[in-house]
Amino acid sequence: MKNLNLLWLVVLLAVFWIINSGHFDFLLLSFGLISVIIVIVINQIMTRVNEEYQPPVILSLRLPFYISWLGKEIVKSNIDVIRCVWQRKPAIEPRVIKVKASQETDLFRVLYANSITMTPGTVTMEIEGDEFTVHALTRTSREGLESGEMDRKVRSLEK
Amino acid sequence: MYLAITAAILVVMILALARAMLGPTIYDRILAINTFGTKTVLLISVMGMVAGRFDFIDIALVYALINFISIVAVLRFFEYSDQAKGEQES
Amino acid sequence: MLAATALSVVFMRDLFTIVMLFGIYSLLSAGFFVDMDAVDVALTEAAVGAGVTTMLMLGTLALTSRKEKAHRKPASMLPLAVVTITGLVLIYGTLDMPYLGDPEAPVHQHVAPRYIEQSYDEIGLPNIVTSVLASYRGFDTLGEVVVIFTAGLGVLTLLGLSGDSPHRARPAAMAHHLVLRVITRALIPLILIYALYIQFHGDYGPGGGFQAGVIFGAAIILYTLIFGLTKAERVIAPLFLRYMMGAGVLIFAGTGVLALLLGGNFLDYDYLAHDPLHGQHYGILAVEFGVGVTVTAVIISIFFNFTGRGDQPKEEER
Amino acid sequence: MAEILDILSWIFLLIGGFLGITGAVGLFRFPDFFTRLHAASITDTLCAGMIVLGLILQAPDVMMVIKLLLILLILTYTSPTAAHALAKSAIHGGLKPLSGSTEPEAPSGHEESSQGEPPFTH
Repeated sequence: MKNLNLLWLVVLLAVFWIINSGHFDFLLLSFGLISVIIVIVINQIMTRVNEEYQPPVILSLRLPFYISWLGKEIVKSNIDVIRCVWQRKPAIEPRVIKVKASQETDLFRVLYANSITMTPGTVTMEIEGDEFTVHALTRTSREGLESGEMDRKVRSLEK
Repeated sequence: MYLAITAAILVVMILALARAMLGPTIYDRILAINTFGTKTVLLISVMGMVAGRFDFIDIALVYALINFISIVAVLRFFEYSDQAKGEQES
Repeated sequence: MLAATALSVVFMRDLFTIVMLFGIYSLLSAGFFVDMDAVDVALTEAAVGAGVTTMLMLGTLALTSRKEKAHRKPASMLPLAVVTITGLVLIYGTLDMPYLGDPEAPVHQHVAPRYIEQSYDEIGLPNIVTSVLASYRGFDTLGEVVVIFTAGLGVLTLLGLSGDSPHRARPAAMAHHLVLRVITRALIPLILIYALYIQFHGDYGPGGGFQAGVIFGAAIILYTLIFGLTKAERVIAPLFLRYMMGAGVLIFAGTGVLALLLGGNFLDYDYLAHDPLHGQHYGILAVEFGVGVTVTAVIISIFFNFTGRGDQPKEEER
Repeated sequence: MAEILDILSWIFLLIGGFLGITGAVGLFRFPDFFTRLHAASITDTLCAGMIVLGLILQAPDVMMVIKLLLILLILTYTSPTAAHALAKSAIHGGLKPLSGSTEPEAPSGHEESSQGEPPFTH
């Protein structure tokens, strides 16, 4: 697992360099190699000092589905919040609620928390263990979250 | 057309700036400044498209990163200096 | 908008807000530079002005108090008068200046056309700014690097070489913050490689040593903010930083001396390779690398010292 | 074909601009910090997405598309994180969110008065 993460990082860095650089002559590619090595070295030191590097890109066949679903949710909740902004009397109903997160690893909990924050209308305020404290703006956003659909989707990504 | 978009982003930036100056709590100000930073990234990208130059996108990218780092820095120092002295903003 | 921001900076009492408004001011002026097509300047302003300056000021604020002391003594008219007169003189001065973009302007008559027309032939780099900075004006840039080096040295002497004193265990600043921890841990390698990309592509796009150094430094600062100073110092030892500071200047000067040894003048890159164009290219890359190393080291060590200072009273309270 | 892309990109850009303004207006209309956070998250997510998407459709070559996508990626990583960090530190700083009322005016007045900058003592 450890080596796999490292390999991921190398690939990621190399891709990042190439798409940024766009030059393919020998000099710049060798600079790219040097840069990747420098970053890997620093990253290894960081790993030793505190914690494992976790690649921000998750390989899962379900990921594209999740992204498109999330995009749809974002659009839906955006429309909801926009209606609130332009209404003469905003129908807002701010509440603080607690939801359970069923994910096992930190990475997926963070993914879940950030997905909640990204959909307008809900913001994760606090994470304590597997309990998220969420601030919800409207009733629809609150109910959408309490149905636990997003939680299940992120959970299914984890497997 | 690009002009319209630029104008829209500028309006957003001015509103955010006003919020940053009015903002009753320090968090409102930080929030407004975060919004402002995001809009600057977009503005620079749009301007890069108008000028048709790559380099602008690089700047926008640097901005996005720097903006994030500054927000984290502001929060960290704010939280620290606040809690250490036991005083509360709101 | 620039003016509005500047005015509100003057009238604000809360120093935190002022610092943040300074950040906005830098962002705005960077936007202005982008508008003027000065991409390199804009990049520097974005990285230095908006990012690092803000962080350093915040570090200072953590040392001192948050509010400006309200000294409400009757403001004397003298400063105002002096400022007004200076302003008027400056405005009078600009009357003589050619209009913006006027081809007859002396700036465009003197060395600029030579730089613009011949730099590609003489140096072979698409980005003129880099050619000018690192090659034609090599001496100036060397001077700037030395200034930065001296500044770093000055701060180190003033704040004490805290790296030598044994640290007590300091609480990691935001390590309890799960989201921030995971996200920054994932982002930092990307920021680092991006900084290196800026470093090595200074000859093609905007960028180069200064900007790259700042971004690299910012990544490490982010790490320090999240995981605490103690851990950051285990990643990059302060002693190593001090070596880096010196090494950067040495690389820059060494490139110059190398050119001298190979039969040219000081910082005359033509002699570094058989082909003058290649010589220029290698010379600039080496020099930029030196700049980057020094800037990174100076920024990180200044920041380490500031936070080191800021964290100590906290421990005593606990 | 090119024209369709063009029109599509303009639609995206215009929606983006509109969303941005909506978010900014929301910054002013919503009663307290936490509700404003939601307004800001409109501008951060969909508005940025729309504008970048619109720009991508206009982009002259692949490099530009990739870099714009990179910006979008970085923004989607950082902006929720920043929003979350803000909310968290606001809670820790002792800011109480409004809750339970559909009438924003009444609690807003009371809440704002207590949120005003207090006289500072050191």
